[in-house]
Amino acid sequence: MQRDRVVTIFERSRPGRRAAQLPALDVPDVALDELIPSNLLRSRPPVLPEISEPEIVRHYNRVSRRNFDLDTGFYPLGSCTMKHNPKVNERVAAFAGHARLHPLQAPQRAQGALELMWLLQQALGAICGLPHVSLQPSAGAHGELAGLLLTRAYHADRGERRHKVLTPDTAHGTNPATVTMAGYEAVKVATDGRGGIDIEDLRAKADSDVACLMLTNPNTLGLFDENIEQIAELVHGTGATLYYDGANLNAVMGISRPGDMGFDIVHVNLHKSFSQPHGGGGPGAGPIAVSDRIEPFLPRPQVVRRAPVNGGEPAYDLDHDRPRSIGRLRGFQGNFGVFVRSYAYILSLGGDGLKEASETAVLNANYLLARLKRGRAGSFLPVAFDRTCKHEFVLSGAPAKKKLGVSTLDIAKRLLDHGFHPPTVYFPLLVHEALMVEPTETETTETLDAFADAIDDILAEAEQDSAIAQSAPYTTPVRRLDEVGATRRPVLRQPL
Amino acid sequence: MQRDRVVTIFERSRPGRRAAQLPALDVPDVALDELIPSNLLRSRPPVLPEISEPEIVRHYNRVSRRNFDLDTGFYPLGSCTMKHNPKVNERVAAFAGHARLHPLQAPQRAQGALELMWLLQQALGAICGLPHVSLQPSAGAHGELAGLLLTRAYHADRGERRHKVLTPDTAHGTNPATVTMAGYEAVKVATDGRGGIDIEDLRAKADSDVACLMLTNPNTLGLFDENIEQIAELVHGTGATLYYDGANLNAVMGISRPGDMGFDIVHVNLHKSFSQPHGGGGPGAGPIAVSDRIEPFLPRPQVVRRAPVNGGEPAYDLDHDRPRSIGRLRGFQGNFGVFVRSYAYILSLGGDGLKEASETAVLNANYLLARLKRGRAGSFLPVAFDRTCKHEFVLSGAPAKKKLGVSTLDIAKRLLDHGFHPPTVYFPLLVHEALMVEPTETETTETLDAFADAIDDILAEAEQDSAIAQSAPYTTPVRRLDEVGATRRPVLRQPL
Amino acid sequence: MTRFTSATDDDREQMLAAVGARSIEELFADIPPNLRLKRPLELRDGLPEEQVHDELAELARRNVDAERESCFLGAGMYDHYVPAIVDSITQRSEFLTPYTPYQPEVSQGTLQVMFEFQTMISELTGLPVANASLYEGPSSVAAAAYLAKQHTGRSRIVVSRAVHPHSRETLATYAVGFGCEVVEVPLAGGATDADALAAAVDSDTAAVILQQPNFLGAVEDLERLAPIAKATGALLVTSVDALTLGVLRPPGEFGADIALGEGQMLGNRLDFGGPSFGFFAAREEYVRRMPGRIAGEALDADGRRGFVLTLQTREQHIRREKATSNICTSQALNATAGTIYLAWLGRQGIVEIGELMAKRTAYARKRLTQIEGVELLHSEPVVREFALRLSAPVDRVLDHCAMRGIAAGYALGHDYGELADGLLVAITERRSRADIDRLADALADALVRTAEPESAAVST
Amino acid sequence: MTRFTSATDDDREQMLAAVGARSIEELFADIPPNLRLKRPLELRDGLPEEQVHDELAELARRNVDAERESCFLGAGMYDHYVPAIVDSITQRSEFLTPYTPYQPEVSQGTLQVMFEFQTMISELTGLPVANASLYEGPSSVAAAAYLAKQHTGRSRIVVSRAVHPHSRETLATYAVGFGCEVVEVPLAGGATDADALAAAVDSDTAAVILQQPNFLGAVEDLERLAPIAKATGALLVTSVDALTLGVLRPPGEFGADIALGEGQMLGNRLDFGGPSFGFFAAREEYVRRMPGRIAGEALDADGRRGFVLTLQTREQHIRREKATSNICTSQALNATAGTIYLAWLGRQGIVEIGELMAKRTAYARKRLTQIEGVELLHSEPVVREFALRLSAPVDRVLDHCAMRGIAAGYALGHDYGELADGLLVAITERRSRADIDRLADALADALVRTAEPESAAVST
Ligand SMILES: Cc1ncc(COP(=O)(O)O)c(C=O)c1O
Ligand SMILES: Cc1ncc(COP(=O)(O)O)c(C=O)c1O
Repeated sequence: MQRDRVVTIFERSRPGRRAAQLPALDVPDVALDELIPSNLLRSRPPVLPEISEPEIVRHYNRVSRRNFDLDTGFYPLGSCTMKHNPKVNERVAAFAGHARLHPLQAPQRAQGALELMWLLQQALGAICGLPHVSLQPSAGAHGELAGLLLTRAYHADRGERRHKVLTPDTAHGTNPATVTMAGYEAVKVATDGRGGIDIEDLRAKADSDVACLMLTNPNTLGLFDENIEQIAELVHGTGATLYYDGANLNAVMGISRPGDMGFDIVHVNLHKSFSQPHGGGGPGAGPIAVSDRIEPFLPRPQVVRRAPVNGGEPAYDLDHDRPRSIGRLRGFQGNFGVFVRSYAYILSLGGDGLKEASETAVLNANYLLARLKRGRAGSFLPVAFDRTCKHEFVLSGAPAKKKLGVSTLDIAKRLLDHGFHPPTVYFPLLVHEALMVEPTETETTETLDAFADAIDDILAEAEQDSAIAQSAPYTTPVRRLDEVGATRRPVLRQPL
Repeated sequence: MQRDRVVTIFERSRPGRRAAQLPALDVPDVALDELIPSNLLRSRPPVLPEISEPEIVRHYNRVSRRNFDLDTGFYPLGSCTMKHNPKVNERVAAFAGHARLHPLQAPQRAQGALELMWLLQQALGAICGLPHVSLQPSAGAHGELAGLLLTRAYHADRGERRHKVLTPDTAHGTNPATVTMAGYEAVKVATDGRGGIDIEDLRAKADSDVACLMLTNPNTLGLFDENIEQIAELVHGTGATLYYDGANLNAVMGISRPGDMGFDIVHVNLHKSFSQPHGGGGPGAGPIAVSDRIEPFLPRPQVVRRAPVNGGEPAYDLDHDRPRSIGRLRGFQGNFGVFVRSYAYILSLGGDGLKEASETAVLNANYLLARLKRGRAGSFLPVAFDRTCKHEFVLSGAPAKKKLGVSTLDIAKRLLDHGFHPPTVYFPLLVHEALMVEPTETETTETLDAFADAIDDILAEAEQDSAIAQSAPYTTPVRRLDEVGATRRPVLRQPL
Repeated sequence: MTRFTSATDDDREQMLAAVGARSIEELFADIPPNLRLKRPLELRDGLPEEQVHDELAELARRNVDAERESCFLGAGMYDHYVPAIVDSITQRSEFLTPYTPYQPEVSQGTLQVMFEFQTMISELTGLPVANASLYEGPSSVAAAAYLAKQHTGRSRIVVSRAVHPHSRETLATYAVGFGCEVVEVPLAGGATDADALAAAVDSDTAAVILQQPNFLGAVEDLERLAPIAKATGALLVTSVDALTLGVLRPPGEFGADIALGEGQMLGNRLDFGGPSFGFFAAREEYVRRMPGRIAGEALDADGRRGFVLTLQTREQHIRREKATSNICTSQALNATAGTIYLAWLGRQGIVEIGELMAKRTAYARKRLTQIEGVELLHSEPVVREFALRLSAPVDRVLDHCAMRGIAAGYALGHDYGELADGLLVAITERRSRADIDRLADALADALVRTAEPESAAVST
Repeated sequence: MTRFTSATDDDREQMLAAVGARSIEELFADIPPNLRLKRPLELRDGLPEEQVHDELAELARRNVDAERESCFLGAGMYDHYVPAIVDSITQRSEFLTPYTPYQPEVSQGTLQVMFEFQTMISELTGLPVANASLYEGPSSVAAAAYLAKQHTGRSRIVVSRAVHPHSRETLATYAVGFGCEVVEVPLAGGATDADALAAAVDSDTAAVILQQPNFLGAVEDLERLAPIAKATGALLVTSVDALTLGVLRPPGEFGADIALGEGQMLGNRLDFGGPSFGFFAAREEYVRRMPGRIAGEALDADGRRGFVLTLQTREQHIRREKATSNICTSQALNATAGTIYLAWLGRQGIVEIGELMAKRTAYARKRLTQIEGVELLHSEPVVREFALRLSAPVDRVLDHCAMRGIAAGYALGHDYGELADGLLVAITERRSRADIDRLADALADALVRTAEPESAAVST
C-alpha cells in the first residue's frame, strides 16, 4: 500500500483549472437574476476543487492504494461475510437498461426491472421460507426498522399496544438501536452456557408487553441456537413476533430456513450473503421476507405480478394500493442496482450452489478454528464457546492479554503487518477481548492455513517480546492513529 | 507497490479447481474420436492453471500492484508520449456496437464502424496535411514497413529499382530494422552541430539508388530540423520519397503539418499523440497518411465513402478493388478498438484543443528543461543540444558519470525511489549517457517542479555518496535484476 | 463446486479430517432435524457466467432507459451525465470491495474520501459539519426529524406539502415509530404557504421541513420562510438539490439547522431509484447527534496525518439502544462517486451547470407554454424543473410522447389529487434545446390527438 | 485549456518567464514560417465528454453487433464470451497505462504476466519457447516466413491454399519486401493436397505454412503432411486456433518448428477485427531469431525472484538494421487478456470448450445439411467451423438471414473464386442448439425465398 504523504483533493486544487466541460449554452442567454430573485441566489461559489481530469484520476488512484481490499487479500471480518464479489455482477448492473432507467418510468416501460425485482422476491422468499418479500429497505438496519414498524402495525391492527422488544446480549448494535428508533424499549436477554438464548431468562421476560424478539441464528457467536423451536413457541405464546436478523444467513442457505424455524420477519443483507460489494461501507440492501400475517403491512409500493391479460405475458407492476401498509421507508423502489447484482449471483449459483456456499462457509470456519486451536491460539486465544461453529467463530483474547500483555487490538494491528485484514474485534460484547472470525466460502485452505500461521507467529513473537504487537502496525500507510485526540478536537472538514 | 514474494498463477493452481463454467451440452453426445481421427487428437490436456475466480482476481490484482503506472505517477518516457488516457475512451470503446462487432459483418450492417474509420481518416489527413489515409498498420513500426513497401511499389511502378534507405543516426531502432525487413540497405546520415540532419552528409549520400529518407521531425533529440525544406528538396530531387516517423507528432499538431514540410508518407502513433493507453506495450495503431502519388499503392482494403444513392445518407464501404495496392499488412481492418479511442480523443479536443495540447507539451518541456538547467543538472546532466526544444529534450549524463561516478542508469534507478518513472535512457545513441525526457501536456507545473527537484536531490546525494545511486533502487518490488544472467541461462517459461 | 469456491473433494476430505468430522452434515448436527430442509431450494440450477449475462441483458432490454428515449423525468432523480472517471475510479477494487473503515491504518483511502466528501457537502450547503452519507434522500428527511425530536424533546414535525411526497411518506412511516405527529403545510400556488406555516408552527414543534427547490420545481423564498419556521425554536430542516447549489443561496445562509438531500444527481446512475446516497449537514451544535459515519483528521504514532472514523459514541455499535441512529452499512461507494463527481465538476462547473439548467429551463417553460392546451401550473422562479397543466389526460399524453421516444415528465396526479392535470418536467445538461423542441412538438401533437376519440388515437 | 491539461494562463506566464520566452509562438520560432499552419485545423471544435459519448453511441448503434444478432461468422475471429474478470483486471490502470517494461524494477506486473502467457502458449502449442505477443494472426505468419528465410537462407515460402486468405495476402505483401517467392499448394477437397505439397517443396523452400484447423474448418492430417513439409529441410510453420488445442494434438507433437496464431478467441473482444494479439511459439533453436518481446526469470540484487525482458539483442532498439524484426509496440494488453482468459478457462475448461464446440459443430453440420439446397462443401473432420454449398446466391441468403437477426456465416466466394456457392459457418460456446435450429429455419426459408423472383423476395 502507498505510504506517501496525505494530500487532499483541495490541496491539489489551483485556481482556474478544471475537468468538467459542459454543453454550450444553446438557448437565449438571460441574466440569472432575471429568473430568480437575487436574494435567493448564491453570492460566492462553493469552494470545490479546481483540477484537471488527469490529476483527479491520479489523486484517487493514489488514495485508493491506501486501502486494503478483498480483491487483494483475506478479509475475515466477522459478521460481514466478506465473500468474493463476482465481476459479472458489475457488468450486468452497468447495462444502460438498468443503470439509466429512471425510477419513475411507467411500469409498462420498465417490465424488465420489475420482473427482475419480482424474481428476486421469489428467490429470497424460497431461501427464507417465507412467502412475501419487500425489497425496499436499504440495508440490514433499515430492514430491522421495517420489521419493528411491521410488528407495531401488526399489534395495532389487533388493537394491542406493546412496549418492549427483546434482544439477546449478543445482538448486533443495530438491533437495540432500532428498537429505540421504532419507539420501543430494549430489553436484554441473557446467553446461556452453550452460547444460545438463556431460556429461563427469556421465559422471565417474555410477557404480554413484549412486541418482538429479535434474533440472529446462527447468532453473533457463530452458533446455531438449538432451542430455536422452544424459543419460537415461547415468544409466539405471548403474542409477540419473532424477528430474524439475517446477517448470518450465509451459514444456512438451502440448509435451514428461518421461516421453518418460526420467524415472522426476516431481513436479508444482500451485501453479505448475496455478494454485493461492500463499497467501503455500502451500498447494500436489506430486503425483508415475512409470513402471511405480516404481509398486509408491508411497505408501499410492492412489486406484484398481475395475471396475464389475453393469454399474453404476465405484467409486473408497482402496487401502491395497500391500505394497511406501514408506508414508505425511502424514496422510489429500493436499491435496484444491488438487486441486479444479487439476482445475478443467485442465478450464477442456483439452489445447489447456494447450499454449497453455506456448507463450504461452515467447513472453512470449522477448519480454521481447528487449525487455530492446535496452535498457540489454543491457549492464548481460546474459542469462546467450544462447539461446532457455523460460518464464523469468536475467540477470546483475554488469556493473551493476561499472559502475554497483548490485547485483541494489538493482535489485530499486528495482523495488518502480515498482510491480513483483522477479524471483527470487541464484538460480541459478551466475550472478553473478542475476535470474531468469518472466513467465508470463497477462501482456499491455503489462505486459511496462512492466516492460522500468522496468528501463531504473532503469539510466538509476543511470547518473546510483547512490545512488537503493542506498537503494531509498522508497514501500513499510517500507524495507529490518535482516535481520542480526533474526538476531542474534531476536524471534520478541510478549512478552505 | 506490492513487495511480496513472486507467486505465479501456476503456483496457485490446485488440481480440480476451476473458474470457467461452460454451457451444458445441449446436442447429442458423441465420442470425440468419432468426429476426429484419434491420431489428430490431444492425449494429455495442456497444463493450464486450475483456480477459482476469486483467486484469479486476487492473483492479478496483486501482480498489477507491482507495476508503476501513468494513472499513479509521472512517466516522462521520452519518445513515448505518455499523456493522460481519457477514461471516456474506454467507455465508448466498450459499447457492444463496437466491441462485439464481427470484422466480417457486411458493410451495410457496419455503417457506424466504417463511418468512424472514415472520419478518423479525414481527421488524421487534416492533421498531417496529406489527403489519403490507411488505418491498417498495427503500430508505428508496422506503418514504417507499410511506408517502405509503398515506396518500393511507387518506384517499381515507375520502373525503378532502388536499394538504399537513408536514416539519420538519431533514428529510432525501428527505422533501420524496417529498412532491412523491407529488403533495403540502411544508410546512416550524420547529425550536425545543431542536432539536425548534416546537409553535406545527406547531399553526399542522396543518390539515385536511394529509395527513401526516413525522418522524425522534431527528431529524437526533440529538435525541429530547421532545414527541412532544403532536405525535402534534396531528397525529392533524387526521386526518393520522404518518410515521416510520426512518433513525435505531439509537438506540432495544428502548428505545422508533415505534408506541408514535403513528406510523402507519414505514420501516426495513435498510442502516442492520440491517447490510446499503452497497455504495458500495446495495443497501438500506426495509420499512415500519404500524398496523391502514393495513394494508388495503399494497403487493401481501404475505407471509402460512396456518394449517396437516391439522395440518402452516404454509404461507407471497404474497397478491396485496388489493383496497384501493396496488399494487406494484416487481417481484417486494423485495430478498430484503438480507432474508437483516438477518434473520441480527437472529438474531445477538436482542432483548437489539439493545437493547445502541442503548445502545452512544448511549453512543459521547455519549462522543465529550464528548471533543470538552473540546478545541478545544468552541470552534471547538460542538455545535448542547447536550443529551444519541442515536446522533449535529451540530456547527457556523461559529466555526471565522469565527475560523480553515477551513470544515467544509476540516476534512472534512483528516480524510482523518488516515485518517478525514469525518462528513456541511452537513446538516442548519438548522445552519451542519454536521458530523453518527455513530460507531455497533461502534467502540471507542480509535477514538473517535483521532478526537477528529485533530479537535483539525486545529484546532490551523489556528490556526497555516489554508492547510493549506484545500488538504487531500494523501495521497488524488486531491486536491480541480473539481466546478463537471464540472457545467459534463459528461463522463458515455467517448467510444469 | 461453484466457480467462486475452491474446496475440491480432496480439500473437503482433508478439512473434515482436521475438524474431526466425518461429513459436512455433521457440522450441521446442531440444527434440529425437522428444521433442516429436506429438499433442494426452489431455485433454478446455477448458470454459466455467459448465460447469467444473457438473461440479465434480456431483462434490461425490456426497460426503456434514458439511453433509448429523451428523458424529462425528474421528481427527485435526474438523468445527468456520469463522467467516465467516476466509474473507472469507483470500480477499482480498492474502493469497491472493502467494508466500513474499522481499521483505519489500512483504510486511509476510504477515510480520506469521506473527509473530502464532508468538506464538499459542507461547502455546498454552507453548514459547518456533514456526515459521510445516509441511505438516500427521503429517509434522511426522517432522520433529521428524529434528530430534531431528540434534540428539542418536542413532538410535532411540520412539513411543507411542497416537500417530495416520498419524503413526506417516509417521514410519516418513521414518525409512527419514534412518536411524532406530522403536520402538513399547504401550498399557495407553487410554493409553501407562508401564513399557513406561521399558523402551523407552535412551541411543541421540533422541526420545520422545507425543500429547495421544492417538488414542483419552485425556488422557495427561504428568506421569508426561515424566520417563520424558526420562530418557536423549531429546527429548520431543508432538503436541497445539491446540483442547484452553485446558483442558489445555500441553506446555511438562511439559518437552516440541517440541510440534507438526495445525492443521485451527483455522479450516480439512475439505477431505477438506487443505490444512491443521502447527505446530511448541520450546524456544529448537532454534530454529536448526527446519524451516520463521520471521518475526522488524526495523527498517527509517528505524527503522520491520517483520518479515522470519529465521534463514534453516537453510533449503534458503541451506544446500542442509546445511539442517535441505527444506521450501519450506508452508501459509501455512492458518496465516493459523488466526491469524484464534485471534484470533476469543480468550482466553476457547479455554477455553470446551475446556470445552464436555469436558462434551458426558462427556455423550455416558455416554449412549452406556447402550446395550445399547456399552461403554467405555477409561476414561481425555477432552476431545473417546472410544472405545467395539460388540457388532456396526463397519462395518455405521456403514452403518446413515449411512442415518440420521449419521457415527457412526471404526472403530478400520482401524488397530488388536486393536481391531476399537472405535469412535472425536468431539465438537465443532457437535454439540449433540440430535445426540448422535440418535446414541444410531441406534446403539441399528443394534445391534439388525445382530444380525438380513443380508438383513432390508438392507431398512431 | 482542455480538460486534460492544467496550464492556466497564469501557469503559462510563469512558465514562459522561467523559459525566458515572451510567447508560446516563440517556442516554435525554429519552424520555418511558411511551414506553419496559418489557419485552424479542419476539425470540429472540441466537445464535452457527454457529447463525445453520445456521438460514439450513435455510431455504435448503426452497427449490427453480436449482441443484436445471432452470429455464426467466424473465419478467423469468433464470438466467444469474454468473462467479466478479463475486463475488470485489464482495465486496472496498473495494466492499462504503463508502456513496455523497460524498467523491470517497477514493471514486475507486466513482466510476470508475459512470463505466464509464454508458459501457457508453450503448453498449448507443445513447443518450448513463446514470445509475449505479436500484432495479430496474419502478420505473425509473415513474421514466421521472415524468420525461416533468415534462418535457412532459402527464398521460397510454400503455403497451403487452406491457410487464411488474410494470412496469405499479408505474407505476399511482406515477401515482396524481404524477397521471397510465395508458392501456393492447392486444396484437395477441404484440405491441403498432400501430393501437391510434396511437389511444391524443394531445396530452396524456407518454410511450409499450414493452418490447423484450416480456413474451411477442416482438421488437416498433420501426421501425414508434416513429414512431407519437412522433407527438404524447410521449417514447418503451423497457424493454429488456440481454442481448439484442448482437443487437437498440438503442433509441437507433429514436429512443427513454429506455431503461431490469432489470439482474439482468447478473451479478446471482436472489436471489428482488432486489437487482438498474435502468439508465436517455436523450438528452442529459433529463440534467438524470434520476433517480439520475451520475458525471462531473473534474480535481483537481493536474490529475489523477478522477471526481465530478455534476449533483447534480437530487437530493433539494440540491433537496429540487424534486428530479427522491427516490432516495438505490440499487443501486451491483449495478451494480458489472453492470459487471464486461459487462467479462467483452465486445464479442464480448455478441453471442455473444445469438446462442446466439436459436438455442437457436428450437430449443426448434420442439421443444416438436412435442408434442401444445402450440402457439405467438404467432409473432412471439423472442430468449430465447417463449410457448406448453397443452391442459391450466398449473399442473398445472408441478407435474408440478417433480416431475421442471424449472421449466418461468411461467403467463401469473397476469397475463393472457385467456391462462390460456399458458406463458412462458425460455432462457439455462445451458439446454443436453439440458435442452430433457428439458423436452420432461417436458412431453409431463405433458400426457398431466394429461389423466388427478386421482387417478391425483397418484400419480406
Ligand atoms: C449481526 C448483524 N446484524 C445487523 C447488521 C446491520 O446490517 P447493515 O449494516 O446492513 O445495516 C449487521 C451488519 O454489520 C450485523 O452484522
Ligand atoms: C521515434 C519513434 N519511431 C518509431 C517508433 C515505433 O513505433 P511503435 O512502437 O508504435 O511501433 C517509436 C516508438 O517507440 C518511436 O519512438
